[in-house]
Order: sequence, then structure tokens, then C-alpha cells
Amino acid sequence: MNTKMMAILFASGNENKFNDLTIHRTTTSMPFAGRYRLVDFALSSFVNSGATRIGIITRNNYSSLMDHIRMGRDWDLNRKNSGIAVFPPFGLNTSKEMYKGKIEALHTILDFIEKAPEDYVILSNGNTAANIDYTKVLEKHIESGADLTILCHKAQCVNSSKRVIVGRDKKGFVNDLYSVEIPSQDLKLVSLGVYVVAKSILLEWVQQAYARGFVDFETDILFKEVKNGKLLAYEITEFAAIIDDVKTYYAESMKVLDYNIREQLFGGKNKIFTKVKDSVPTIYGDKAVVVNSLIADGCTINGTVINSILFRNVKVEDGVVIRDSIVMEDGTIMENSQLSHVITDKRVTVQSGRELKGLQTYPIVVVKNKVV
Amino acid sequence: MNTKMMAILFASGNENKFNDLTIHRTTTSMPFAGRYRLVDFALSSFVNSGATRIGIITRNNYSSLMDHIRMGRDWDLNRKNSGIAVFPPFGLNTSKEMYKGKIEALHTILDFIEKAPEDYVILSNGNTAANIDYTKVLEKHIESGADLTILCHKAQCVNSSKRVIVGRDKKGFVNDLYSVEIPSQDLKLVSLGVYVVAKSILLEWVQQAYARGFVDFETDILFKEVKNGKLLAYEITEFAAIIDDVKTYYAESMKVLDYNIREQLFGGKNKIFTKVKDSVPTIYGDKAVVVNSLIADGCTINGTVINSILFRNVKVEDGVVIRDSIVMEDGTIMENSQLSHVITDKRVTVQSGRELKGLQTYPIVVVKNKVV
Amino acid sequence: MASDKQCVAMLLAGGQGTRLGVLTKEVAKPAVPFGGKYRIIDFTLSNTINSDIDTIGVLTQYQPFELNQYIGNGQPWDFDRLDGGAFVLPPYQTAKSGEWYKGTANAIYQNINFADRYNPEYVLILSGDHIYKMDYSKMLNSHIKNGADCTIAVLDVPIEQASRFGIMSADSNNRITEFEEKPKHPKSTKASMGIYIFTWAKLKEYLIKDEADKNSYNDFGKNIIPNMLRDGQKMYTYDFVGYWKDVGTISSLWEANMDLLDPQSGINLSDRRWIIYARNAAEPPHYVGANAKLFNSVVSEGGEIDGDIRNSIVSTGVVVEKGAVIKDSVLMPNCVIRKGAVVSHAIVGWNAEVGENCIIGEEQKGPINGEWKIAVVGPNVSIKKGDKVAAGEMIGAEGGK
Amino acid sequence: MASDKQCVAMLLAGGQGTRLGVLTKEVAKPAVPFGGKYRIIDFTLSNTINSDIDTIGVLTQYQPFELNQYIGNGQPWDFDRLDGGAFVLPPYQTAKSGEWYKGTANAIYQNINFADRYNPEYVLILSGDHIYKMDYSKMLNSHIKNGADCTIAVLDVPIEQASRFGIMSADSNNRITEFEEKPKHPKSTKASMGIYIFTWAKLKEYLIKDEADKNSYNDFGKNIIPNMLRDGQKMYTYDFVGYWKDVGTISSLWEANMDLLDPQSGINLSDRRWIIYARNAAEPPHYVGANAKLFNSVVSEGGEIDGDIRNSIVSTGVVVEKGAVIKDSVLMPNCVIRKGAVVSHAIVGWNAEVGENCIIGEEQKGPINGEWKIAVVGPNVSIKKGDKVAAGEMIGAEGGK
Repeated sequence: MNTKMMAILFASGNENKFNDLTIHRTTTSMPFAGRYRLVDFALSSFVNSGATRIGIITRNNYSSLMDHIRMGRDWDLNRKNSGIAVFPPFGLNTSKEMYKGKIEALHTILDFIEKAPEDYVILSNGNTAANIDYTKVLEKHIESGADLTILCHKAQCVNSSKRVIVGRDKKGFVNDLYSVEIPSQDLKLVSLGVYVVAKSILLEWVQQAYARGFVDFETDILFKEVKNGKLLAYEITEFAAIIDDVKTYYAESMKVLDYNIREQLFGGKNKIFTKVKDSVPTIYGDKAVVVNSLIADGCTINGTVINSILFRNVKVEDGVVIRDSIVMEDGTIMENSQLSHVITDKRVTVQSGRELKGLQTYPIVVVKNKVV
Repeated sequence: MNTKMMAILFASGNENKFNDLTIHRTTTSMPFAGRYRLVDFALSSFVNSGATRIGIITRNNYSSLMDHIRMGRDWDLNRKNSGIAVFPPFGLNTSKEMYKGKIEALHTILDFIEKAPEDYVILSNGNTAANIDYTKVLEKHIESGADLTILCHKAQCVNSSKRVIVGRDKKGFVNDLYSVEIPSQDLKLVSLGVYVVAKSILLEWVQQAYARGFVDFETDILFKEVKNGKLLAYEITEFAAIIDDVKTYYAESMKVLDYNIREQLFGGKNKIFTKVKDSVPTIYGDKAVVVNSLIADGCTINGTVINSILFRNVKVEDGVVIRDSIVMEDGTIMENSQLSHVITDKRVTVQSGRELKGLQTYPIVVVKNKVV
Repeated sequence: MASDKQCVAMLLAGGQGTRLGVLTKEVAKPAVPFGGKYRIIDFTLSNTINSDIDTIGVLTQYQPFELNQYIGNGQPWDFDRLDGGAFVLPPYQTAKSGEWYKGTANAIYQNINFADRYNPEYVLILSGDHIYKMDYSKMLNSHIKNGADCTIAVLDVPIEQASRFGIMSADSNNRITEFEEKPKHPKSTKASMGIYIFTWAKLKEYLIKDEADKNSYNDFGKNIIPNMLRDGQKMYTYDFVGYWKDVGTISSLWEANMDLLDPQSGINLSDRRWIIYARNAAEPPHYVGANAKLFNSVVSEGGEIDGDIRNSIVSTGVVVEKGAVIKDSVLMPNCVIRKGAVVSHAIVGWNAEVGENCIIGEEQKGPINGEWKIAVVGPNVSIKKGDKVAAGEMIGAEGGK
Repeated sequence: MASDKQCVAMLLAGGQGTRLGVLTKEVAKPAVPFGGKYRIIDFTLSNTINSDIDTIGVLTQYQPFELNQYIGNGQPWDFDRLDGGAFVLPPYQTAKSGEWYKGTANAIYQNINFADRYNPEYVLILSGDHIYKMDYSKMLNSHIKNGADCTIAVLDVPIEQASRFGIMSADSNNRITEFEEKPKHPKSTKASMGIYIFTWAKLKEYLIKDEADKNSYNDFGKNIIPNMLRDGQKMYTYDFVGYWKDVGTISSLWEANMDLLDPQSGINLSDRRWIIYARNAAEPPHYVGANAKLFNSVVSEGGEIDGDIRNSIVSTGVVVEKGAVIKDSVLMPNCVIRKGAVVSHAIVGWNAEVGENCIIGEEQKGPINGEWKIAVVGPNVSIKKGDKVAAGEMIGAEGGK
């Protein structure tokens, strides 16, 4: 048995909960932390852990994702014998129906998984941001003799999206698994929707479940497997975020202003790669005032930026005040305008003297290409 | 004015006329001449003529085309500032309707064309096989002062597909342009559906025609332009093929067994590039008899092959006789079977002792992956 | 085997570049960092590919590893072509002989076979230590139009500086009538930029002749150009207008960095029609902390900035702690400036560390005899807490001070 | 700058390879064509990448252009990695010195800095003139498992051939107890294949010591290995089983080509799980004409074959005219065999032309003292109509004969 991993990434998500931020993209291609897309964290973690054969299962709106990934060169994945395989939403050219759940999706690519020489598979949702060393996970997985390992972290369920809560025994095996959709302030052990599993086991589970018409990998397979006592919980203690609506997007983004979180995401020897854009370094003018902010390359700053994140090529003109906001790529914030708790999508222009003000818990979203 | 060209390739065609050869692919990705796809001839001609910014407009069944092209590396088109842009059938992510004709297709990518720094555009159908030096065409085009140059060749219209016939005056300007769908043995000057035009003129024509609801580039624009006397006919005297049904596919393929035709397609300094597959050279066994045939790499031949084309990795076993046939990639022709006037698609297996016999004018097609 | 190329570029990456001192102790001059995220060689590599020339040989016999690794497969500059690309070319042995590069002309002579593999009509000769943006394809067009044997790019320099350059005199058609290397009494203000286009067949002829001449310095400026001129070959100037700077000294390297902060200097890197490419460092955006002040400065990715930064270049991955003051300085990649340190008119090398309360360099009113007194902390050097580096002083890795 | 690599490969591409005569007059030995569409170096490059080692330095000081151009951006072998890849490394100068490679160990010594950039734990040392398929990652696992300082790949050879090799004696745990270079009375049949894995820190130590020893040949077999053994370092053999051939002579190069035609030889290139990659030539399929006869032969792309070919290797782009007879021979890329020529037990170099009715080589019953008398027509040579090249004769480009 070889101890190499391949990876399957599900590039779908709760596109309806993002107030138009995902009209042009999947959750997986959401911009994050000033110069990344969510998919960069998954792909980089895979590559850094030696998993260079990666299948991406897409659903809809996948062309921005394709545009970002191209042949995977920026992640060193333009390989002859492995690299990225993208599976479009339709299994066959002649079919026009999309798959219904992960089980069906996995079933359409059984051939791809079966032919791969790797003996282990990482299954990952596309809506997480974390720098994960899967070699350590696999080590633990093999040592424990588990059938499948669930990656999880301690977190509050602050929003009303579906989360899977993990209960575990002293040895770390899962003894309870259930989904909640009710917000709560308690710290719970939450599944990241990321699994490591032996290929042979995955293939058998999927074939069995598909044959019985099952759809959902979590409820139809994992929940039922709990009783066999061979699901392992692997807790990620470093930063990990699940992003599935505007509220979590904003909250998790702002956490990256914390030095420790940045160290956990970017500070180790495993780098996060992204599409290279050949931007120039950022230019600070005579009137720039910048405090506690993350600033990407290519910006020109002549105003005030506080507790904010600026993506690439953002222009901040004289007299502007940006607070607690996220300005995505190619944004132009013109003279004397003021933003507070705002998320502007790519290529947004805020005209001179305008004021936009959202709330911590309800940030305003300005959609792509808008001039406001 | 700079004298560089960009190119637009229409990857569509008469998919319904190929007896299932195009069920899994567009005409543009039809295998041709032992190791190529039709698209290789267009892409290589563009690249060899310095046109490295290439837009490919796809319609349906485009995943085999995408798989072949990848990022264009095999044509040296994985470039930072130019290279291949593929436009899927839907203009917008939210739209589910395909474009109706070339005018609408061009209109959806006006932005792409307009932003390109090149001043000239090559428009090409994807169903032609020819090694064209567009630098010579452009030279002639500029020298003549034409608005648009139509590439054409002398040919018989042997099948009932639509062909555009070109009439020209002594100076080479088009004075008649009409379509025929009736087979004829006469040699006529036939349009290859390949044009060279100044970007500014193309943009204006498309905008004007689109605004008026026109659909078809040929009938709605070119036919009407004849009267202005500024369409130039440029005759290609070397081999050029239009492939739009099984009959033309078979006939044009067989022409490549002629030394002069091969010289015209492959003999010059402008090479035809294709996806690299790392095959081994072909192995001839003790019982091989091969006459007047084109044999790609990776074959193992122990039978008789006469007047035929074998694509990569074809296995011809003992006692087999293949005549006047085309065997595509990964075909296995087992012991003592006989093929005559047959086209087998990729990964076909002909079992031991079988006999398949078609006609010159009606070759038998065996579809992909079949075992017969 | 290779397809023919109209024009192949040859970049003379030169020798050790001793005038850059500790900065070129372990890397070749073209690999020295510049402008926050670039290396000096990025400018010529980017100019070359942007001019549609996709094959370049980088000739060096000094510390090629850094360049080899930096250029790698050439992908960041789009040089990862099927045919052609960027090649680092140290000297080698043939069946008959093997020797180190004797001069600029000899370096090209030894690599005649490299160029010949692409059967070029023209060869573009470049230097690796200039900061500028230039479309060589326009120069090539001019060369072809003139039917020239050699075209030399020239810059109009102030007459008082002309005696530092190779100076061309040309007729009204730009045909060169006279060439003087560093003349005491310059007859023109057209200074050679060290950028030549030659018709390859002609250059080969002269390289072979030059090689046979035992008294030759095997140098373009001293031998090849004067010889061709003497023989009446068709030699033309090509006027370049725009920003151009030789960064062969600490003072000029510092000046060129400072020019990036001056919108009047003419070196605009933001123009998307002429991108200067660089190998990407895979760093997150830089973070600006609660105590940071940034004034008229350039900051690259991966930094953690909490100090006071004025008129300075802050490269990739730099840390500037709270209370540190950086003025008119260049902080090269991954250096660290600790609390309370004051850095002024200085260059801090890559991976260097400036300890707490150090004082590096001092305020300069202007250059003396054209040279600024810039303090230099060498790459990988640690300056201990409270230490001082004087204006114009240079500290290397071997302790030095 | 570069990320750490567990293991970096260093390929000793060697010197001129004089025993291959005219074939290596203008190219380094690893660049010599093999097997229809390959070069010799394709085997080691492919083995390396297939073993998950993505960084390789190709050490050569002889005719690097062909290798440079052939390897290019490394893409055909999947070496176009963001970090790592394939690098051709001729000698270079440092601030202190510069010299040609003195021996195999000195070549690695001079490139210590290259390997150090990747901070490897292990270094794999390879030769560039062997034809074989080998998974180095298994050898590396064995090295790690043994906690070895050095692991040497060995092949079991017939005892009568053992005195031609470096012979290892090892205990039952494969720990090497004795090493003899070409012993008259071999004590074992375990022959060194010239493939070593070293723990890098340990190898560096010995390279530095060896360099300081003025009497050393700076050679792995003569100095480094015996020195380490004497000092009691942990050295193990790794048993390789499979096809392996040194192609350093004309006779062995011819034999290895012929082995491709023998299903029993054990060198199977069709296995898709261990692909031997090569740079692609962009040629159409080969054409077989009406008069062709092909028997037990291998034919590559781009050929136009109308002659009688038996037991031969026909490379990319070869033309064999009607009536020509090719027996037991190797036709290298783009050579032309004219009407009526008879080629037997011969190697025809790339781009060579064999005129009408020439007779090249003659039928051989078998090797004499282990050597076949193979006729060789050098690359780019034209043999005039009707001329004869005798068995064992070698014709170079300068007429010769």
C-alpha cells in the first residue's frame, strides 16, 4: 500500500447566501485575505502535502474558477501524469442534468479515482480557508486504523448555515455526528467537511450508496457509519474558516488582521500559492494614513485606511476614509468618500464624496463592476 | 497601424453529418492524418504566422476540444499576454442560451477583440485542414487595399454540404459570392470560410449587423459587401480540405497518402503541432506487410496494412488484413480479421476473424469504445 | 532542430560587479534585488519578451546558480517557450579548447554556436545592469530599414557627463561617422547605452577576426565597434528617449530605487502595456500595524510594517518594528529592522537584521562629486543592538566592523 | 528562496566521450540519439521525474548548447516546475577562483552551492550514459531505512565480466565491507552501476576533505568511496534487477539499440506506468511506400520508408529510398539512405546521407573479444554514390575515411 494521497475538491457552496458576491463565481473562487481565492488554500494544502492529483467537481458558475486555475501552473500542478482534472457539472456531453449530491458526483468520477495510483483520498469542500498539512492527518489516520478521518475545529456556529457537529470518545473516535442550523455562542467541535479516507473504502461506500439511490455523503454515509466506531476526529487547532454567507465571510476575513492568524495561515514553510498577476508594489503617497490593515500589491494610497483589507490594484484617493471594510481588486475609492463596514466586489468605483455605512453584523455589499 | 494579426476560430460544424464520429467531439477536434486533430492545423498556422492571440468560440461538445488544447502549451500558446481564450457557448454565466450565428458570437466577444493590440483579425472555421502562411495573405490584403480577404481554393463540391462559391475579377476582387448545396464534378473556386480583415472594419460590420438583428456572417454581411468591390479572393494552391461529413472526411484523409500532399501539409518550415503523447516508436514484427500507408507512433504491427492510415497505439495482430481504412487511436484489430473501407473511432476493438467491408463512397464507421 | 528566429538576444551579465561590494559577493550583479520586488535582470528580460524576442542567452561566468535558479524555466517572463527561452550560459569546453570569457566580444565569440542553433538574421546584445524600459523591436525595425550592419542605441546626455560614456558622432541620417570611448573633449552628446543590434553574419566575421588578433582586448567598445567603423561598415545610431540608468555603483543603485518614488523621474512601472515581470514570492499582502506611518514610499508583499517609513523602498517580506524610522532608504527582501533603529540614506541587504536602536547611515543633503554616501548593510549580516554604521560605510558578512 | 527538497539529483554528464568518436564530436554523450526518438539522457531524466525527484543538475563542461537546448524549460520530462527543474551546469567562477571540473567528485564539489539552495537531506548521483529504467525512490527508501551515509546501486554481473567493474563485497545486511575498482580476482559479482545516494551533509564533508587533498584524483570510485569505507561510514548496496547497459562505446550503443528489438532483452519502453519521455519533434506519422519491406524493426515519426528494413532502428525523419537494404543497423534522425544502398551492422549519424548503391558495413556473425565491428557514418556526413565504408570503419565530417 502506498501512502500517497489524491484529492477531490467540491467546488460548490451556498451561492444564494452571499448577496450577489457569488453571482459571477462559485464560493470556491471567492476572493479572500487580500490576494487569494478560497480555492488557493485547498489547492496549496494538497500540493504541499504531496497530493498532486486533484479532481475538482464543479457545479455552476464555474468559469471564474476555471479562469483562476487555468492548467494549475501557479500551484505547480501543470503535470504530465497528475495535476488538475476539472469535471464539469454534466457527466456526459449528451446529458444536461447536473448531479444531485456528493454521492452521485463521486459516482460519475469513479473511473478517475479508481485509475489513480494513490491509495488515499482527501475529500474537501471548497468553502474552507486553512493551511492544512495532510501528511500529518494521514499519519494519524493510518496509525488509528480508522476507516475515515473527519477534520474538525472548535468554533461557534454564529450563523444559520448547516454545520455538522462532531462528538468523540477519549481515543478520538467519533461517537456522535449531527447537523445543526441554529446559531449558538457555544464552542463546539465542528466538521470542516474535509475527510481523509482509503481509496478502497471510499469506492465501496460510494458504490453501495449509489446503488441504493442515496444522495448525501454526510447524512447517507457518514452518519450511518458512526455506529461502526471507525470514524476518527482530527482536530485542527490552527486557524480554519468555513465560509458560507456574507456574515462569515466578513468575520473570517477580519480575523486575518490578527498577527497570530496570519502566522497560522502564511507563516510556516508551507506557502499558499495563487494566480500570479505581475502587480507592482503598493505606493503610499504623501497623505496616506494606514492602520491595522492588510494591503495587497498594486495599490495607490493617498487616504486613510483603518482596520481594513485592500485587494490588488485598489486606488484610495485624497480625503477618503475606509474603516472596517474590504475592497476587492481594481476598486477605486474617489476623493473624500467614506466607507464603513462595506464589502466592494471587483472593479467597483465609489464616486467622490459618497458615504456608505454598514454594520458589523450586516456589512453592505457593492456588486462587481458597479459605480456607486 | 501595426501589422500583427489575432485569430478567431469557430469550433462548430456539421456534427450531425458524421455518423456518430462527432458524438463526443466537435468537428474541430476530429482526428486527422494519423496523429492530428483538425484544430491543430488552424492553431499551428496561426502560431507560425505570428498570430498568438487566439479566441476559440465553442458551441457544444467542447470538452474533448478543451482536453486536447489544455492551455495551448503544445502550440507554444501558454502565454502571459496572449495565448488561447476559450469562449463557452453561453455568453454570460446566467444565460443558458447559445448564440445563433457568427455575428452574435462575435458580438459577445467584441470586448476581447477590441482590447487586443493587433490591428488585423483572422476569422476561421474549424473544419479545414491546411498549412497556411497568413503573413503572405496579410501582405496581399494590405497591398490590395481590400476590406476583407477570402481564402479559397479550387475544388469539386462532391457532397451536398453548403459551400460558398467565389467569383473574381482580373484583379482578384470578388464579383460574385453564392452558396450551393448540390454536388458537382466541376472545379470551382470555393471559399474556405477563412478570412483576413482589419479589426476596425470587422468591429464596425459586426456592430451594424447585430444592431439590425442579422445572424449569418456570410449571407448577411459578405454577400452584401460584394457590390462594394472590396472583398479580395486569395487562392490557396497547396492542399486545403473542408471536412463536413464522413464522405469528405474519408476522401480528404486518403489524399494524405500522396507524397505531394504530405509535402504541402508537413514539408515546409512551418510545422504542424499537436498534443504530445509520449508514445514509443512503432514496432514492426516478423509478419508485418505494410504498403502505401501512414503509420503513427506506438503501433505494433504483425499483419497486413494496405492503403490505410493508423493512428497512435494501434495493434494489428497476426493474419489481419486492413485495406483502404482508417483506424484511430488505441484501436485493436485482432487475429485474422479483415477491414476494408472502414473508419474505426478511438479505442475500438475488432475481434478475431471478423470482417467489415464498406464502400469507397460509403465507408463504415465504428463508434468510439465499441467492441465488434 | 530548432526553428529559425529572426533575432536572438545575448545578455552580457558580466563579471563580479565589484563596485557593488558586499551586494555581489555571492550573487551576480543582474540578480541583485531592485525596486521592492524585482531583480535588476527583470528589466532586460521583460524588455526582451515584450519586444517579441523569445530567445535569450545570459552570459555569465560568475556565480550562475542564483541566476539559474531565479530564471528557472523562464515562466515568470513568458520565456517557457517550446523552442527558444532563456538560457544561462557559463563558459564551456569544446573538443579543442576551453577558456574563461576574456572580454565582452569573447563571451559572444564563445557562444557563436548557441546563436547559430537558431539561425538568426540579427543578434541583440544587451547589458544586465541597466534599469529602463525599451522596445527593441523598434530598434530592430530601424536596423532593418537602414540595411545596417550594426545599430547602436544612444541616449542624449548632458555635455558635461559625456566624457564618461562612449560617444557617437553621426550624420543627418544617423549613420555613425566617429566613435570615441570616454573622450576628454566629446564631439557629441550621443552616448552609447551598450545596446547593439548586429546583422549576425557580419558580427560573426568580426568576432572571428577579433579572436585571431592576439593584441585585442576582445571588447565591443574597444575593438569590435572601432574595427567595423574603420572598415566602413554601415553603422547607425538609434535614439532612445526615456528613463535609463546604469546601476553599477551603490550610489546609482540607490538613486535608481529613489527614482521609483519620483513621478517626474520617468520610470513608471504601473503601465500595463509594458509589464516588468519578476518571479513571484508567494507571500500574503503586507500588513500595516497600529503604529506605522508611511509617507511617499513603496511597499511590497509579505511585509509586517509597524514603523515610520519615509521616501523608502520596502521589499518583499520585510519586517519594520514599532518605533523604527526608515528614511530615504532601500530595504531589500526579508530584512528585519528592530525597534527604535534609525535607517537613513542606506541600503539594507536581503535577510539582514538591524538590531534595536542601531543607527544606519545618516542624512545626506546631496551627492558629493556625483556620489551619494550610502551606508550598506550586506546580505545576511546582523548588526548588533545599538551599533552604528556610518554614512558610506559597507558591512559584509565576514564581520568587517 | 527555494523550498526544501528531500532529494536533489546530480547527473554527471561527463566529458567528451571520445570512445563514441564522431558521434560526440559536436554534442555531449548524453545528447546522442537512441532508440528511434530518444536521446541517451532521456532515460535518466525520465527515471528521475518518475521517482518523484523534481530537481536535477546536469554537470557538463563539454558542448553544453545541445543539452541546454534539448532540455530547454524541462517541459517534456515534466521538469518545468515552479521551484526546482532541470539545470545544465557548466563550471563557473567564484569571487575566489574558477576552474574546470577535475573529476567526478570535483564536479559535485564545485556545485555544492547549487544543491545547497534546495537544502536537501539526500543527493542522488547519476551518470548520463546508461540505458535502464529504475525507481530511485525505492533506493532512497532503502537508504533511509538503513540510516546509511551512502548507498550504492549494484547489479549482479557474470563473474567473468566482474573485473571490468567496481566490485562491492557486502555482509548479509548489505552493508559494504570492501570495494575494489576493476579487481583482477573479484570477490563478488555485485558491480557498481555508478548510481549513488549520499546523505548530503556527509558527502559535503568528504568532498571538502577530498578537495584539500592535492594527491586525489577527485573521483568517486577512486577517492570518495574508498575514503568513506576506510573511515567506517555506513555504506550499503542496493540491488537493482532489470535491464541496464552502459552505452559508452560504439559496440555497446549499437547493442543497446538492438536490444529494443528483442522482447527477451528486458528493456520494455511501452510500459505506460514508467514512460521514457523525449522532446517531441513535431513530425507527421511515418509513411510506408509501395516497395517497402519491414521486418522486426522499430520506426519513428516523420519517416518516408520505401526500402527493405530488417532488424533495425529507424529514427525520426529518416528517408529510405526504394531498393535500399538496411540490416541490423541504427539509422539516426533525419538521415537519408539513397536507392540501392546496402547498410549492415552500421550506425548512420543524424542528417547523414548515404548515396546510391553505397555499401556501409558488413554482416557480422558476432562480437570479437566482446566488440562488434560496427561501421559508423558520422553526423552530417555525405557518403558519395557507390562508396564503401568497411566493417568497424568510422567516417567523420572532415572527410576522413
